[in-house]
Formats: sequence, structure tokens, C-alpha cells
Amino acid sequence: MSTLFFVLGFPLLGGAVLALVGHRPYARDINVAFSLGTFVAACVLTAEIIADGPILVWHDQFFIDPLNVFMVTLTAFVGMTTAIFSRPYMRIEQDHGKMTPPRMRLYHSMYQLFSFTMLLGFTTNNLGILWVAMEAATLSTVLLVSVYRTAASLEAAWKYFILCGVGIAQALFGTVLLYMAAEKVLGPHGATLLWTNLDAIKGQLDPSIITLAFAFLLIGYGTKVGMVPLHSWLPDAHAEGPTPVSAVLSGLLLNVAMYALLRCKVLTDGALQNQLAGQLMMGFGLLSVVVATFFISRQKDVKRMFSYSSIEHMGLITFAFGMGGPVANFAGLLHMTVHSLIKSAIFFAVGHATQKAGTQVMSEIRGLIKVNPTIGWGLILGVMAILGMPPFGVFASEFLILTTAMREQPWAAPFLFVSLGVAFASMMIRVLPMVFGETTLKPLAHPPALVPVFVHLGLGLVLGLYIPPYLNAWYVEAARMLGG
Amino acid sequence: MNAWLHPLLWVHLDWVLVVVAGWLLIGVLGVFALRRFRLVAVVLFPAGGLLALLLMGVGISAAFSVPEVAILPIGLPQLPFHLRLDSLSAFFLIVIGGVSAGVSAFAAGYFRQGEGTPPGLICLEYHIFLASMAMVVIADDAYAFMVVWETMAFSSFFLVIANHRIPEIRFAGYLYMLVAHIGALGILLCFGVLQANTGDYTFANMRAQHLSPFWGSVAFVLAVLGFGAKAGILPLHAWLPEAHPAAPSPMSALMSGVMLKMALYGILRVSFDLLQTKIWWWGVMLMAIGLSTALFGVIFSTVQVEMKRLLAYSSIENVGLICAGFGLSLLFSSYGMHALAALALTAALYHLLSHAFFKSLLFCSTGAVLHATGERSLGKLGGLMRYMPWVAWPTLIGVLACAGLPPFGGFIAEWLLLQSFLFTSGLPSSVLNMLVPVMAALIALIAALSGYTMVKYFGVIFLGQPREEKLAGAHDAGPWERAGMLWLMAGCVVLGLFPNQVIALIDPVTHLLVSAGLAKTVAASGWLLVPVSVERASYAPAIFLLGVMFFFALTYLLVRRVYSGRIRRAPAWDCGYPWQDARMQDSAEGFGQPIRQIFEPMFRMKRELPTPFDEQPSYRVTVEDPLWYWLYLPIARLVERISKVIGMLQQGRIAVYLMYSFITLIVVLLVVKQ
Amino acid sequence: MSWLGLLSQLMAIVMALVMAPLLSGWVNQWRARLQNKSAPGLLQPYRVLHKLFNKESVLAEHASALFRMVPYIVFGCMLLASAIIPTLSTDLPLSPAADAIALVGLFALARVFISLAAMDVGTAFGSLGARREMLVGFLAEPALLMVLFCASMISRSTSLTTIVETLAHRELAIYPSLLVAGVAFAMVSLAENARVPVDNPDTHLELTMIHEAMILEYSGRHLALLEWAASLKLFAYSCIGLALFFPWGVAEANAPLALLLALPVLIIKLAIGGVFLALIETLSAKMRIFRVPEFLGTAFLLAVIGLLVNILLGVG
Amino acid sequence: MIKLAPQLINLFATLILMLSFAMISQRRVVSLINLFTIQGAALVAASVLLGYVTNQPDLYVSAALTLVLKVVFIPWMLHRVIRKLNVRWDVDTLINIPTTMLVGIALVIFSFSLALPISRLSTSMAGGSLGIALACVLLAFLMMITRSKAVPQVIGFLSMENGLIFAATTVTNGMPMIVEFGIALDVLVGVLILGVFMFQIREKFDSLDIHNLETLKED
Repeated sequence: MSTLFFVLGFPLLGGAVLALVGHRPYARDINVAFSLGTFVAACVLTAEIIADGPILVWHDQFFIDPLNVFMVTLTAFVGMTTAIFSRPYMRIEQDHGKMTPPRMRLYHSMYQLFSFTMLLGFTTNNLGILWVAMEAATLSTVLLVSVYRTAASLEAAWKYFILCGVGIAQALFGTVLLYMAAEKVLGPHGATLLWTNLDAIKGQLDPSIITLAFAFLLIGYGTKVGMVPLHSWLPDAHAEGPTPVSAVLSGLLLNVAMYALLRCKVLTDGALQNQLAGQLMMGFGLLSVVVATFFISRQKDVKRMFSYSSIEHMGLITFAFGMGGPVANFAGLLHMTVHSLIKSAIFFAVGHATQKAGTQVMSEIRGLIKVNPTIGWGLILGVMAILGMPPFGVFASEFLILTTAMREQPWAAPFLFVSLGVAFASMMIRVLPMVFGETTLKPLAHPPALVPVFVHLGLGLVLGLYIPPYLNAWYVEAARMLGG
Repeated sequence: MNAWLHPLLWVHLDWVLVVVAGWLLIGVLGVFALRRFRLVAVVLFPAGGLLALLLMGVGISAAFSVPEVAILPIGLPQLPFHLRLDSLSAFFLIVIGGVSAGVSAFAAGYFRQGEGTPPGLICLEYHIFLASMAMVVIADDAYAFMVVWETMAFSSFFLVIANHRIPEIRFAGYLYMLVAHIGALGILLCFGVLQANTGDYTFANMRAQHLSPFWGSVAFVLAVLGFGAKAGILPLHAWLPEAHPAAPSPMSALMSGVMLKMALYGILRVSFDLLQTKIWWWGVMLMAIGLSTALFGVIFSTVQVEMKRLLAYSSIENVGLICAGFGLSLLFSSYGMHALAALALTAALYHLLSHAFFKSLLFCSTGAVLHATGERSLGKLGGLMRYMPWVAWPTLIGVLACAGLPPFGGFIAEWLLLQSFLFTSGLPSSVLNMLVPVMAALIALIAALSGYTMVKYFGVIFLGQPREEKLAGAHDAGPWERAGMLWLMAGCVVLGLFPNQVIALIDPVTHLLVSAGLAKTVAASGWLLVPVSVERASYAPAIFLLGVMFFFALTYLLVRRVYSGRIRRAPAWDCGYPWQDARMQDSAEGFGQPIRQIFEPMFRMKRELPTPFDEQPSYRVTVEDPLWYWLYLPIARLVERISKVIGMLQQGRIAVYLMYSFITLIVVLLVVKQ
Repeated sequence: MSWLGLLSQLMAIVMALVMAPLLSGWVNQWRARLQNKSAPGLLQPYRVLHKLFNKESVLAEHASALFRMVPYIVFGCMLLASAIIPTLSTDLPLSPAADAIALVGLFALARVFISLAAMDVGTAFGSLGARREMLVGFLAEPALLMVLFCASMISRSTSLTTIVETLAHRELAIYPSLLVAGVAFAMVSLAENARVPVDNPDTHLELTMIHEAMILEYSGRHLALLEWAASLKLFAYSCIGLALFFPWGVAEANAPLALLLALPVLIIKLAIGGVFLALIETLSAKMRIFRVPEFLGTAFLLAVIGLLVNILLGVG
Repeated sequence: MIKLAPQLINLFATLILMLSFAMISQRRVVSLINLFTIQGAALVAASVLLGYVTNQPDLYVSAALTLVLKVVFIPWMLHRVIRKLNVRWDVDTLINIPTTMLVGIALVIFSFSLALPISRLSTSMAGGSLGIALACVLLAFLMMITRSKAVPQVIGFLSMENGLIFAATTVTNGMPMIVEFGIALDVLVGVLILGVFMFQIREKFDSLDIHNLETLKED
């Protein structure tokens, strides 16, 4: 299947090329070009999937179905817009002397490799390779986070590496157990870890092993999802890395982890025929939502605040998938999509805002709407969107999640109510003075790239008001696949 | 589909959508004309006003016709926007159209250049606000409703902080938005209950569900909480006296005159229409909340020293009264006493309508005063009647209506409400029978107090001598502003003089909600307003007014004919006290002092009394809302404390973080082991 | 409506106009007697009115048009009020236009206007009087309303004529609730008519005056109208009281003889009532203005209690 | 030989577990590295033996990978690092050694009780060693928590990898080849990055004490 080859090939090649010329001024454009290529390839792939259903390629090593193909498109898209955004952003960073040519080279090539690992994780059919991709994604992002070489960024990267490394190790143990269980049914050979095969025979897998396996997989991939209390690495990593990296981290990487977790949940549900996995996920999800919102209410650093909000939303998504059922699953998938769009848009706006102010401390960023209205409006609209203000898409999914929870899990409703209220209160009171009011900021040296911001917000808006039929078909199909 | 091409085939719903679309279009044009101020002022806002008139017409004619439904191809794929225009929606469309027509005209003359947000942008937000309100009342599924509801919230939020340079205004906007959002979450959960696990969010489906008493009560309480937050009922009122003064006056007029009504619409829609079962204590709860809100509002409004805050608190009072009416009607219909339920509901809706008009009129007048003098504090105003008669006289009408005096709209509403309270004997529970007259007494007290407030409002602003020199230069309102205020004033008068026609308009609503109406008895009795029967009670505002007028004219003519009309102008006598100046009139604080004294325990007062040895002795008293200190701040502190505790989790030690993961792993393993 | 109805309506109005000053004169006379003063003539109020009408009226410089309109409005309100109260007969064509609640509204309207007029000139006394008047009003109005409700609960109606008919021409029944209500009504009407112990109609001592403080700036015909309106108000209140608590002798519809009979009965009742009023005023002392809310609050509560008694004893 | 194989494998398993304990109790960084090397060697031996018995060439390959990585390359690199940065002692542990040992014992019991029902189901001849592998993982975890310098933490991380590989080898006779390679690649890259980091941390904070890495927190 040639399209898939391009989807994976572009970023890989891009990584290689940029490893050589990444420090040159035109490297920024090359970066964009490769991301664009990836995106185009992803679109073509999507078209093919829509045309003729799920496909297996390369000795079944790769499997594209509705669940992951739109994840692939989303990843490619956000990857592209982020690349566009990072052109002026990184240029300004270079002018500020925070980036040197060698670091630019590292940044660019790692950026491409990172998107390669994510796409690999999405498309692979082999749970082992999925694990490998996750680990590789961790490694590449560790380098991206530490690219400034400041004390803080080193610390963040170190914590990120150790915590996620350990977490991922648990996931590997889980995978081993999964293999062990599968081996009894399929016998010991290369195809045993293929998700399609496992999915086919999930009913026969040994429950006791699968239970143990899911425990490890949940801890492992949950660490990458950023579930409380495994989240400790997340705010540091988001806050200290370059803003484009923060954008892709919370916009995309968390999705990959969530995707891995979902694949495992499907198997577990099939094998156990009970609600164990769902209940665990609901518990962790709710805990994440509550704790994250209270963290939000005490933030001073803008990027930290939004990374906690990512934890909150991941918790919400986990909760939704935990509830299961067609509506909740639909809502969860929708929420994943819109969250990555809106959150990355917010990070774009925040990036420029912090560059203006020369600091990430919110109390020193004031009156953006006066200096640069587009950034200001982008930020305030983005924040309103992420807080679940209609007609943005986040509201659509939160609407479905809350209303479903109210009747299916009434005990959870008060927690969600309080958490969302607290999140709203604490975010608005910090963002309003940043956007409105008097200011002392000066305009930027280079024109900021705000097209991505408004493209993302626009898409978020559209998803709230009108979900195109084929996209809807994806969602429904994927939701059905997740069962529950 | 073809019908769309032939305007002649359009039904009311189509026309409503046309108006909505027109408003959105105007808004967008406003953005394009961002700096072209004249265009916005003289073309766009008046155009919006005309559309509002059209909407009002549509509403009137739709009130008497059968419900219409439509489906817009937007929204969630399984759940496109369902729209439905029944008599209830029609009634509220009349409110929106009628009021916003006047306010738009006023706004055309009101917005000046260089005040915070550019007029073009205000035009956008303003018309989105109007459109979303029109959509709220015709939305027929939970998702569409929530979307337009929140759109209404945040468009109005941006209007509130139009002048965002001032931190207080920003905070007011923040508070408003926060309470609105909390309320919206409540409504969301309420719909979650109502859809009863069917996953079908259309109102039609919700009507079909028969909930258990428990879930029904949950839904009702959530609805009261959610919509009450927007309506400003106790204890969720705190945003209202902050947001209304902060917003530009036409905005305050719309928020108080129309937006609060949207919340009341929500309460009606959920508790009368969507919920099939009605339980008696719902009504009692609503009544209790409503009356306490009303009493609280009116008492606080008497002691305010800032004109818009005064009006804001008075809005709280009126909303409370309306809620009380709803509660009574709910109580009656829960016992199947439909005629009385209809009476109470009619009273409440009548009050809703007239409040919409007179309150927006009053807010417009504050706007005009604000522009003329730049003063919003009552203590610095006075004597404006001479300088701005075009504002003063309509305001006088509005004040009389707001004080609930005959022959204006406010009085008829209170009259009907008292009637419905009076004829309640026959409720199954004797306790309720005892309770209801007491509530009637409360209502009488509240009405009288609102009279006090209104005398203070009008007297201090427009009568007496100017308390500041600069007031002498106050200019009167411009033509657009006059037009708007006259329109609203006309509304108050009509509502006061032609109750039967208005009740005929309300009748379909009561038939829809409590399956009974007053129209027949009323229509039978010509000029007289007769809710039940002539023996019981009757009131004829027209004759009433004519009577007063007649005697007025008679005495005037007689006196003029018989006696000399000699008049001499001289300095005020004032018991012969020679050195009087404007400072000797009652200040706003002074006028509220008796109420402050009587209801002292309700306030949170700080007094600064001068000592005999002060060089410049000064007296200052600040009255604050105790709920702010008993409810809101404690909650804020609680959140702060919790977040401090939770912050302990993240102390930066990687070993500790690893420990978290480790313990989590162990715990999960233990959990799955069972 | 019958000619007789028109006639009785007309009679009611004319009689109110004529007898109102007479009543206040009567009360003053008796008060003077009881206080061992030499009493003014019974017709003194007429002389005063005549004098005032003939004087030119002096307006304060910055008095607005409202200031000049108010006397006529107030006078009109009071006239309408006394026109809808069934004094002689219950067959009043105007009475369906306004029931008990509307009557209270009418008084409130007059009060609001006169307070506004008082604030209009912008003197210290004016606004002071207005404030105190509104203070009295916001407690007196609900109390009066509750008193009327007591009666209307008995007669299941708020229309004044129906109330009086029920009370007067039903078989005699004792209504304990009316007793309580009666006390409340007495207190309210004392306050409403600016009588001791709440206010003193013939003093200009700034600490105490309420009504006088408001009309301080009026003179000439305006003052005359206001004075006349005041006495009309007193008359109206007395008539309400008589109609509610001593309704005997009020004529029914189409009963010309009863109508003829009604007038002397009314006069006698008024005379007695006036004496009682004078007695109360003599015996009680003027209270501090801060005590007034308590006084009226008591009246309000009494009225509510009357209402509850009504329901407890299951009347009506 | 064949019949002895299970006992031998269990012997290796016990050896690996014992080495994990030794690492927990060990304070000197150098000998920590040596212990790690021995553990890797034991792992290699176990997988070779298993591969010979069940004659699966895959296992030889994974054994070779482990040999190259865990026995030769990583120890060499670590030695070089500590020579460069002259880290000698790992003085303070967060919890003192005896307590750690006790916790370790508890962990072993826990993991055995957890693994017992499952290892019966194992097709592999050495299924019993699942519990031991799990214990190794948890012990390594414990070690990472208790050590307060960067190098021992990394060693703990790597020995956790050992435990995982051991599980993969003995319980399931090795993962699919491609996965094995992927894992090896990740480990290699990871170790390289860690090495680089240690130098950078050293030059920023001029010590490898991770107490320096506690600035990012909720204040």
C-alpha cells in the first residue's frame, strides 16, 4: 500500500534530511514542506479508507481502520499547522539567542521523527511495535523538551524521561503478559501480537492473565496519558519545552497514549466480559479531572496552567471511554479531536503572547487585545472553547458526556459539576486580565503566524455546529468498534 | 424545500429565522464597518430595531396559531437543531421584539466613539445577543437550547466588558460569566435527567418521559438552580448588581428587560412543559425562593446610592415576584385547580411583560443621564427635570409603572397576583391555606417598598436642585434616544390601559401550560378587567384613568374660572430659613436611612462617624450584601484551601513521583487481584 | 346602570366634597373642646379654603411643572376615591372600575405624587417630609390592604360594593377577625391622615412634621386644593371604616327610600366617629418618628393576624 | 542436560533475583555497575539455555542483543561516565538499607502471590519464573525510588529492563523478533540520551545529585 508508505516515509525522510541541514535558515520551510507532504498523504489514505474500508498491509504488520485513520489525519494536520506556527516562533527564539543553529538542527529533525513515531504508533498492527513507537516518541520528545539546555528544561526532560520510561516499562510487562495469554491460543509466532488476530480471539484469552496484563498496561500507557497520580512529568515537560513542542505534546502525544489504552481496553473487555476495565478508567478519569482542576486554580505560569487543563480533558476522555456505550464513546472520540485542535491553538496564541511579554508568568502579561488584537482574540476564544463554551466542539462532547453521566453514573455528576465550575472560574480570572485591560507590551519583531490559531478554532467551531457526514461515519464506526 | 423560495408560503417560524438571520447579517456588517461609526449608528442599529418590530408582529400573530416545527441541518449529526414555535415561545418573542425595538433605537443614539470597544464590534455582539435570545425561545432540543443559551451568555459577557479598561468592570464581567456558566452546567445536568437514558435529546422525547418523583424533583431543582442563576434569584444574584452597572446602558436594559426573562422562560419550559409530573412542594419552594428574593431585592434597592445598582436590585425584586407567581401557579396545577393556576400564571406573565418594558425604559433613562452628566452616583445628581425633560417625563411614567401604581402595567400584574393569592382557600392542605395570605401580605409590602425606591430614584435624580454645578450644562437626549424611550413608554401605557387585550395574548400560553385561561371571562366583560366574576373583583384602568383625568380637568377649570390664576415666583420659603443650598436636600443615603434602620440586620454596614475634633468632619456609610461574605467568599476560600493541599502533591522530588507511580501500581494490582 | 345609580353616584361625590371640610372642622372643634381651648367655628375650614383660593400662589423659583400639577392630581385621586366608596348606597356605577386593591393603589398614587412634589423644590424640609411620608406609606399601605382583605375574605370579593352588601345585608354574624382588623384599621387611618400620635396636622415643628413639611412650599389655591384633598382623605377613610365595620344603613340598589334614609344615618355615624378621633388625639401623645415604624408594623401584623383568624375559624 | 534444564533456569532466576536484592543493598556505584553486569550475564545465560532446550534460534539472537547491550556496552559506558564525572559513593539513600530490604521481601512475597495462579498456565517450561521477573521489576522500581543520585537511578531503570526481558524470555520463550529488535533499539538510544544528559546535568549543577532537580514544583 503505497499511500501508507508515504505517510510514514515523509516524516522519516524529513528527520534524516533535517538532521543534515536542519540548522540552515531554509530548514524551517523544509520542515513545513515535509509536514505538508505527510498531511497530503494522510488525506489520500483517508480517502482510500473511506472508499474501501479497513486495510491490512505488509504481512498484516499495519492495519488501518476508522478508529486510527482519522487519528492519523488529525496528527498529520496538527503536525503541519504546528510546523507552520513554529516557523516565525523559532525564528524569534533564535533572535532572542535561546536557540543556536545546532539546536535548531536537533529540533527540526526530532520534530519530524516525533511525528513519525506517532504515525507509526497509530498505524501499526503489532502491539509490540506500538510499545516501541511509544517509547521512541518519548525519547524524541525528551530531546525536544531539553532543547533549550537551561537548567529547568534539563530537569523537566530528566523527570520526563525517568517517569515515562518507568511507566512505559510497565506497559511492556503488560504486553509480555498479553503475549503470554495470546500464545496459548495462537501459538508462539510473529503474528501472535497482531491486534487483528488478538481481536479475533479475544473471547478465548485467559481472564486471569488479561486482568493482570491490563493493570500493567493501564499504569504504563496511563502514565503517558497523564492520568493522576501518574501525571507528575506532564506539567514540567509542557512548560519548559518550546511552545510548538508543548502544542504537539498535549495535542497529539496524549492522543497516541489514549489510543494505545483503548486498543488494550477492547481486548480486555472482550476477554473479561465484565466492567473492570471501564470502572478502573472511570475512576482514574474522574480523579484526574478533579485534581487537575484544583491544580489549575493555583497556577502562575501560563503554559503550566494549560498543561494541567490537558490533564483535566484527558481525564474527561478517559472517563467517557470508561463509561462506554455508543454515546459516550462517540463523545470521547469527538473530545479527543476537538481537544487537540483547540489546545494546540491555545498554545500557539500563548507562545506568541509569552514571546511578547518575555515571560510565562501570567501576572506580567497584560492587555494583549490592545497590542495585537488577533493574539488576544485567539487566546480568549480558545480559552472559552476549551472551557466548554458553545458553539465550539468541546461543548458538544462535554454535553454528551455530562448528560450521559447524569443518568448512567449519577455519583460522578457532582464531581464533574464542581470540577468544571472550578476550572472555569480559575482559568477565566487569570486569562481575562491577560487579554483585556491596559498594557505595557511591545509589538513583535516578526509578524506572528496566527493563521493556524484561527484555522484550528474555526474547525473547532464547525465541529460544534456541523459534523460532516463521513467524519460522523468514522466516529460512529469507531465508537461501535470500541463497544463497551 | 420549495416553500423557501416563496415568501408568501413562509410560516411564522420562517419569519423568525429571517429576523435572526437579518440580525446576524447586521452584526457582520458592523464588523466590516468597524471604524465607520456613523454608518453603525444611523443605519445598522435602527435596521435591527425594525427587524425587532417584525419579530414582535410575528410573535403576536403566532400566539394564536398552531405550533410550528422545523429542523435546521446543523448541530450534532444524530441531533440537528430542532425548532418549535408554540404560544409560549411566541409570547417571549413578543417580549424580545417589543423591548429590543425600543432599545435598538436608543442604542443608535447612545454609542459614542472611543469608549472601550469600537461601535462596530459592539454592533456585532449586540445583534448576536439578540439573535441568540430569539433562538433560545424557539429551540426544541437540549443541544440547540444549550448552544444558543451559552451564545447568549458570552455575547452578553463581551458587551458587559465593552469598557474593559476598568478592572471593576472586568471583574463584574467575570462574575457574571462564572455564575452563568455554573447555571448552564446545572441546566445541562437537568437535561441529562430529563432525557432519561434514551439518548434522545429532543424536547418532544422529554415530554414523553414520565419520570419517577425522585428524578423529577432532581430535574426541577437543577432547573431552578440553573435558570435561577441567570435570573438572579437568591442566593445566585450576586452577579446582577455588578454586571448591570458595568454594562453600557442599552445592554443593561436588554439584560434586565429581556435576558432575565429568558431564564424565566427556561423555568416555565422545564417545570410546566417538559416535566409531566408536578409535586406540590415544588410550587412552595419556588414561591418561597421568589418572595425572599423579591424582599431582599427591594430592600437592597432602597439603600443603593448608585442609580444602576438601584435598578439592578429592583430587577432582582421583580424576578422574585414573577417566580412567586410561577410557584403559586405550579402549586395550584399540582392540585389540579386549573382556573386558579391560570390566574396566577397570567399575573406572573403580565408582570414579566410590563417589567420588560418599564425596566428597560428606566435603564435607558439612566443611560441618557449618564451621557448628559457623566455621573452614575445619585448623590451627585438632581434637578435634571429642567435640563432634560425628554428624559424626565417618560422616566416618570416608567417609575410609576415600576412602583406598581394604577393605571399602569405594574399595578395590573400585582392586582392579578393578589387576586390569585386571595382566592386560594380550598387548597387541600390547611397549612398552605394559612401560608398563602401571609405571602400576599409580603407581596403588598414589597410593592409598597418598591414605591419607596422609585420615589427615591426619580426624586433624587430629576427633582430638587442640582447637587453639582456642572449639571446645569446637562444636554437632553438626542432624537434616536427619545424615540426609543417613547416607544418603551408607550409600551408601559398600553399595558396599563388595555389589560384585556394583553390577557387575550397570554391566554394561549396558560392554556398550553395549565390548560385553562382567562380570555373567556375577560372577553365577556368589555372594558372591565374581570378575572373571575364581577362580584368577586373588577378593575377598569381606562375608566380609572378617565376618572382621575376628569376630576383633574374639572377642578382645574373650575379653579381657573372662579379664582384668579395669579402666580408669583419667589425663592423657596423653607420655613424662612435663609441660607439653603442644594446640599441640604436629602442625599441618596439620607433617603434610604429609615429602611437601613428598620432592616438593619439584613445589611452588612460600615459607618464612619466624625468625631467632634475632626478638621473636616465626614460621614460615610457603606452597605454591602452579607451573602457575599457568608456564601461566595467562603466558597472561594474553600477552593483555595483545597488547591493548597493538592499542591502539596507536586513538590518536585522525582523520588516521590516514582513513589506515586509505584503505589498506584501496587494498589491497582491489589484491586484487580480480587 | 340606572338613573338612581347615577343619582346616588352624584350624591356621593357632592356629599364628599361638601362634608369633607365639615368633618375636619368638627374634629378640630371637638379636639379643642376636649383640650379646654376655645373651639373654632364649625365652618372654619370653609373660610380657610376661601381665603386660600383668593390669594395669589407663590411658586419657588426652581419648581417644575410637576409641582403645579400635583395638587390637582391629588385632589382628583381623593375625589375618585370617595366616589367609589359606598357611603350612601352600594349602587355606584363607578365602583366596578376600582376595587379595594385599586383603592389602595389610588391612595398610593396620591402619596407618591405629593412626595415627588415635595422633593421638587429641593429644600431640606421638603425632602425630609417626602422621606417620612414614604416611610409611613410603605407600612400603612400593606396594612390597609390586609384590613380590606379580611373583609373581602368574608365576602369572597374585593369589590367594595359587594363587601358592604355582604356585611350589611347578610343575616347578622359576628366576625372576630374584623375586630382585630378594626384595631389595625384605626391605627392605619391615624397614620395616613397625619394625626396624633403619628403626625400633628397643626404644627410646623421640624422634628415632628411629616405632611406639613411636604406642602410647606405650597400657597394660594394649590395649598387650598391640598388641604381640601387632605380632608377628603380623612372623609374617605372614615367612610371606609364605617362601611367595613358599621355598614348598617347603607342603601342597596334601587331603594330610593333607603337612599334618603342613608344620609342622616351616615351623618350621625360620622359625627360619632369624629368625636372618637378627637378623643384619641387628645388622649395620646405624639411619638418619636423612629417609633412610627413599630406602630405601623404592629398595625400590619394585626391585620395579617386578622386574616389568619379568618382562615382558622373557616369563615368565608 | 534436558531434564536438568528447568532446575538450571530456576537457578538462574534465583540468581537474578538475588542480584536485584544485592543492588538494593549496595552503596558503591562501581560495584552496583558490576552487579548489573552480572545480572545481564545471568540473563544471557538463561536465554541461551532456554534457546538450546527449546531450540528456538530467536532466543539466541535476543541473548546476543542482551549480551552486547547489557553486558558489554552499557557497563562500559557507565564506567566511563563515573570516571569522567568521578562519582564514587552513593552516600545517602532516602530510606535506610534495612527498611528497604524488608520492603523488598514484602514485594517479593506480593509478586509471587500475584504470579502463582498465572504461572501454572504458562506453556513455557520455566513459567514459574514469572513471579521472579515481576519481583525483579518491583525491586528495581524500589531501588529507583530510594536512590538519590542520577547514576544509580539509571541502573535501576536498566535492571528493570532486565526483569522485563527475563520475563519475556522465560515466560513466553521470547517476544516476536521484530519487537525484540525494537526494544533493544529503544534501550540503546535511551541509554545514550541518558549518558548525554548526565554530562549536561553535571555541567549545569556540577553534581549528579538529583536533589538539584527539584526546582520545578507547585509553590
